[in-house]
Amino acid sequence: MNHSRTYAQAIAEAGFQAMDMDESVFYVGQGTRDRGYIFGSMEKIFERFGPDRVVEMPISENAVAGVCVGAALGGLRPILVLQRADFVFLALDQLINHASKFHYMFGGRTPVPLVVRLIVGKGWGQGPQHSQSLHSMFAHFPGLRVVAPSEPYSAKGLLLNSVFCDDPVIIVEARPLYEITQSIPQEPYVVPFGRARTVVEGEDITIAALSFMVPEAVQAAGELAEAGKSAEVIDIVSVNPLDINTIVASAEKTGRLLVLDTSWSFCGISAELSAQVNERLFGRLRSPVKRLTIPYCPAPAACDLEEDYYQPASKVAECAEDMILGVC
Amino acid sequence: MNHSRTYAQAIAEAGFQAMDMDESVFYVGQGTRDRGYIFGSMEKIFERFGPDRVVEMPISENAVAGVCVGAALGGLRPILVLQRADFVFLALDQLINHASKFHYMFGGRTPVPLVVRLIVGKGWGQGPQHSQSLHSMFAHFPGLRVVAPSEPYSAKGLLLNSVFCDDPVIIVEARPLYEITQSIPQEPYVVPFGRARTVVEGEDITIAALSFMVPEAVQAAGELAEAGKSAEVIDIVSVNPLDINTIVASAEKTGRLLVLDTSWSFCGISAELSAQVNERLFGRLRSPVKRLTIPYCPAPAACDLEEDYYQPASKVAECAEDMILGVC
Amino acid sequence: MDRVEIVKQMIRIRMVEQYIAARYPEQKMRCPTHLCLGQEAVPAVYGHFADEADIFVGTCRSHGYYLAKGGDLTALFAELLGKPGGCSGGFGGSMHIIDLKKNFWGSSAIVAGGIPIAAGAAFSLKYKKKPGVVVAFFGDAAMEEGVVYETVNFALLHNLPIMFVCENNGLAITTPIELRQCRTTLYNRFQAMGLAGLRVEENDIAKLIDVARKSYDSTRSGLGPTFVECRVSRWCAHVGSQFDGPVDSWWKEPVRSAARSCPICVLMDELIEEGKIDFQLMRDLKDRISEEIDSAYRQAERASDRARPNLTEFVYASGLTSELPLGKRPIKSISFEHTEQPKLVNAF
Amino acid sequence: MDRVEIVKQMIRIRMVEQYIAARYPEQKMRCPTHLCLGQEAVPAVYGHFADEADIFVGTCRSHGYYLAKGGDLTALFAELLGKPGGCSGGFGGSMHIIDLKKNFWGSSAIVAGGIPIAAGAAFSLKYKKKPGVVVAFFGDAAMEEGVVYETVNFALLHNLPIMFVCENNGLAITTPIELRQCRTTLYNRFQAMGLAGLRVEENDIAKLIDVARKSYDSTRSGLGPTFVECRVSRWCAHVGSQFDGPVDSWWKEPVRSAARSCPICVLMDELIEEGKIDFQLMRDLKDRISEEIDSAYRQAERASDRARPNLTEFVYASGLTSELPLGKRPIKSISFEHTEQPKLVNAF
Ligand SMILES: Cc1ncc(C[n+]2csc(CCOP(=O)(O)OP(=O)(O)O)c2C)c(N)n1
Ligand SMILES: Cc1ncc(C[n+]2csc(CCOP(=O)(O)OP(=O)(O)O)c2C)c(N)n1
Ligand SMILES: [Mg+2]
Ligand SMILES: [Mg+2]
Repeated sequence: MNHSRTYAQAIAEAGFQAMDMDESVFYVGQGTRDRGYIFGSMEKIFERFGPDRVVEMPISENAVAGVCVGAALGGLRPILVLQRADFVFLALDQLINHASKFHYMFGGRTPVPLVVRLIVGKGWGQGPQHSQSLHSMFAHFPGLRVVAPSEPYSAKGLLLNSVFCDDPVIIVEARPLYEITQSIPQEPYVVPFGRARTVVEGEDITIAALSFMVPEAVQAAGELAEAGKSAEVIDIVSVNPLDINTIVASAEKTGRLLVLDTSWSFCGISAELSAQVNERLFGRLRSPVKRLTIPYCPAPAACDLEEDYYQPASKVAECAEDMILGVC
Repeated sequence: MNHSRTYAQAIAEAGFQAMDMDESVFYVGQGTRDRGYIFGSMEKIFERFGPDRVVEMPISENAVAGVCVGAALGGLRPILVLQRADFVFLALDQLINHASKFHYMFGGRTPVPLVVRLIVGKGWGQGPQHSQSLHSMFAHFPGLRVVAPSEPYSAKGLLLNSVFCDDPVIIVEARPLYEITQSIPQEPYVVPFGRARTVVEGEDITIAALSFMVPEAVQAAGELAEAGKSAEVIDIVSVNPLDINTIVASAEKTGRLLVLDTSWSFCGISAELSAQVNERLFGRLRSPVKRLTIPYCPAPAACDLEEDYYQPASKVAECAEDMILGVC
Repeated sequence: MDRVEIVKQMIRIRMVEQYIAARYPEQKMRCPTHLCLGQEAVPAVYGHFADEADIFVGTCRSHGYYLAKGGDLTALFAELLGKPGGCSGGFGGSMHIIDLKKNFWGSSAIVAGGIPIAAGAAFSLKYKKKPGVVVAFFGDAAMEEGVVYETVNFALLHNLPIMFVCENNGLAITTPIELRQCRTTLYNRFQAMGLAGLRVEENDIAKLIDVARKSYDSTRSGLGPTFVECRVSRWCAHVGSQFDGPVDSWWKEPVRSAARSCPICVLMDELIEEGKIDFQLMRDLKDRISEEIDSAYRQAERASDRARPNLTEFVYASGLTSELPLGKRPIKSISFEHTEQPKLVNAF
Repeated sequence: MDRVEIVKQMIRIRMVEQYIAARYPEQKMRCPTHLCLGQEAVPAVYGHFADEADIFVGTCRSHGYYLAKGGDLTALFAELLGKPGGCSGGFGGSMHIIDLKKNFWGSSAIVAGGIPIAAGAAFSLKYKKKPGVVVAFFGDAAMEEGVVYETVNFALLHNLPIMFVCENNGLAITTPIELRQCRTTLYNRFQAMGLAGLRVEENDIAKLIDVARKSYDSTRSGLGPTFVECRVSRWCAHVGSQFDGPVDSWWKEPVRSAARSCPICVLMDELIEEGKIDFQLMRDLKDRISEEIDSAYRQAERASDRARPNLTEFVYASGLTSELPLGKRPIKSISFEHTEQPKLVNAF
């Protein structure tokens, strides 16, 4: 049975169901008892499962991440949530030097099932220390899975898939998506890693996007349709592993690829996609792969600067049209 | 006047001269009084400048990085050295959330002149937590400069350039390069950021490499020459900013680009280079851009695994030859 | 020391924060804003004893510290409004404010992020043999971040001129300290490192003044770091414009019982009893400050907007080629001869 | 408690480390190797009191902890030799060893990296209401990493079954503690958090035994964390095979004065005086251990090499699609209805 859920509620539902299905699942975060419930994404969870399974964390990101690693070695399945992705820099020693490497460096002796939910801020002057989207950084390091859902269905299914997988998973969520609504199954289900999602089918250009750039891409596709151009929109969803086949197939069909990213392009997933698609479709693209991302600067606070910082659908459409017309 | 210096000695010389020229320069690190002098890279510095200007750090990477940020705000020019790059994860909150953003987020009010020397381990079972080459991760974030010298001349000139620039700079050094010898000027000099270096000229293929892959590339070029193929070897040197023009010009000439990296390819500088070159030389390359890097796994300890992990000159030559012959 | 000046500063901070709260819903100040309503005493007292040479480093809740250090009010409003004339050029917003002229060396939105930076500032003073001390302000939650222990160790090891001041309001956002820390007493946390620490109870303004003065004296005289835990109450929501403390009791209804929890009322009571001030004086003050605030805000609001936003101009401070300070010292000292190969005992 | 068993374990650890030191120059054990020569007492004593259910977590200097917990000697040698039969399949080397069967839960080469992980292990015991306690071993340098303070707070807050054991050898690589820490006394560092802490002086084996036993008792009985600082001396280079302590004095020249600084000699003296052991017994023991070591090493050396190295097989533990544990509990409990929209008070 389906019901209508926001992105936040879908995440809350997944967390609730995961904890309900398996007692080894526990949550840890800051603000777990707050009536805001981490922007709604943990609604009812504390009330239902109580303080033993919903751990309110000290503001000690590094130790808490390490506790999650140790708990995972002990057979538990922790979900660590950080209200802003930026705070995770304090925990990277545990996540990258330890969690991502333990299964490997101990020769496969022990899995580290561990989920980290990172919420990316955007707008209202969140500024440089509260707006970073860190999926590319995590994806550089082997041993982690990295996903960035753009809609309630993926958000729920990926969280469930992450909790019950045996590897450390980074889920990059975006605050501006939290109110997006979609009809999704009430029952628990998984969305596997490594699957991109074709959101709009089209012929003239492939627009690959993730997280909060997916809605912009869809809107751009609409604008392009009005101008008589047909864009295929692909939600990358899974940053690591990347579903390169789906994107290559689409780009092969359309002959053009525009990659949108919520983070910087330099050494980011947009570069990786471009590199792989160019290699696989060498000589078969109609125009160079383009990337449209935030500019190479920290997020500014002032709202006129912010407006320039993020790429709206209109800019996406413009860039795609230029590519189709061959003027760039 | 020139003299012959190892990579380690070149770094020691640059540090010594920087401190001698300007009293606002100070060093901080672990093992600054050890007679190993951080693998020789700080020889004579403590003896000459003493404990006030050569600070032996507690094993507190995060606080010490923050102290460097604060000292930089106070007009000093700190050089922080970590014996293994991997330890820097503990300091990323200060380096990425603070150092890289302060000049920007305070509207240009204050520079943060600060140098971090990171030494990358390789071989003898250094393993997963002592072998990471983190230049691509740092380059993803605006506000930092990132360089990775491969020879004594650049190592000295870049350290001097970094100390006297007003931005935070990450210098990625490689332990296996420390014994490489070269004749370099005795006098202080700077090597500007953003300049790649053509090491070998050639016609059939461009091999772009950095750090300890540069010697492999040069050796590979020799092997290729014996087989009648002519490779151009470019030392990337500066990861951020990237000297894309030099690489594009070379790839345009040869029609082929092979990128070597000491880190993982996924979301790394090799992807960035591929993306940019493909965009700039769309339709003008003779074969797809290829990347040859460490495989997508942490560094293993056992020596047979290690041997497989790193790409030797012979593999580089093989890959380049395949590209030239069009079999890949 | 002049308690009248202190109470005036407290009132000014209170009124600025109330003003922001009142106008925040207009949605012109578009940034996460952390007010210090109820927490005016610590900024005012520490600001009072600060010399120009002394340096403050703040947190995301820094309006009080900024103002108490003499930070420009118009530039603060302009920052909240995102104007190019803001104290951070509009790039930072309320969480990232700075006024270098007044030696307010910025604030970080990362809990405890400013603490080691403050120690670095103190290191620079000591290194350059400059006068002045640094005050690092932070909340109780910062005591949970390991970096504070690392920094205190570093500061003690180097005997740095730094004062650690923790405003313990018992809250991190909405989580009470009991859920976060094994002990809710903070002042003695560094005792085993050799830093005694002192606690000041809420609204014990006399003690706060005494402790602050002694801290400054001690640190200024070269005795190194001090640590003070100040118990306080936050009257506002963690972020945003909601609040519910007796913010106006000091001038509207100073004898109401709620006023007893107001640091301004407490200090005013004392001063009135001693005959140092009277209500009329305070009401006049209120009008003057009101005018100052109004006019500053209007000025900030009227200030020009960015003609054309240039997003990337401040990413880097300098270009690609640095200039060596050759000639700063005699060139001969630069020559450097290695006499022997270093022995690598520590070769891994 | 059986001190004879303890001294035997100390001797075994000593001899394994000496054996490694002797053969390290052959360059077959090709990895950074941190020996615990001189530091055998703490592993042996804590190992002696450990039950199977108890868990050890180590550092880059972990051979002693591993062996004392019952870790497989052949697998340790095989790991140093990079063999697929190594305790970590050859992927980790000396710094990353593990023996889950014996509840040795691994070691990290990041200073203090294992400490929060140990707390997580303790959390899992408490969560699952399992018996056992966790012992987190670390060196004096780990006390400089903020994460240790964060972890102690967390462990106390949750009353976790964990014992923090610091081997203070006064060195980080070659840097003395005086250059790194404001106070060289460590045992009382967490007192203000409510964790008393105890110190054991170097070679006071009786005290070490007493303190270790009491720690286990206290933590096992649900009283939460304990902290012990053990003063020790490291006789070897930080890494590699060089050493210069009186490693052989316990059986070669036990009455030599240097022997007084040897923890094995100290304990042996006591036991001989009490008539619990004699030299002959010890010499026989030495021969037996020697044989054990020789044979383990030979076995490790002869073990097969990797047929074809597969570098990436262990990067991930599971595939791309997870299976939901449906049916573990009645499906009805899974249905979940939102009744109201959450109110976002904390909207930034
Ligand atoms: C490293 C980090 N973790 C979490 C947060 C989210 N956060 C913002 S303010 C805050 C509470 C801070 O409490 P405290 O330090 O006591 O200061 P107060 O807000 O009470 O003034 C938290 C947890 C953050 N900004 N930085
Ligand atoms: C985070 C981190 N910083 C620095 C190092 C380099 N390092 C390796 S061992 C060591 C000294 C550790 O000293 P201690 O913890 O006292 O243990 P000991 O070697 O004395 O047994 C250091 C600094 C590291 N491994 N990890
Ligand atoms: Mg607080
Ligand atoms: Mg030590």
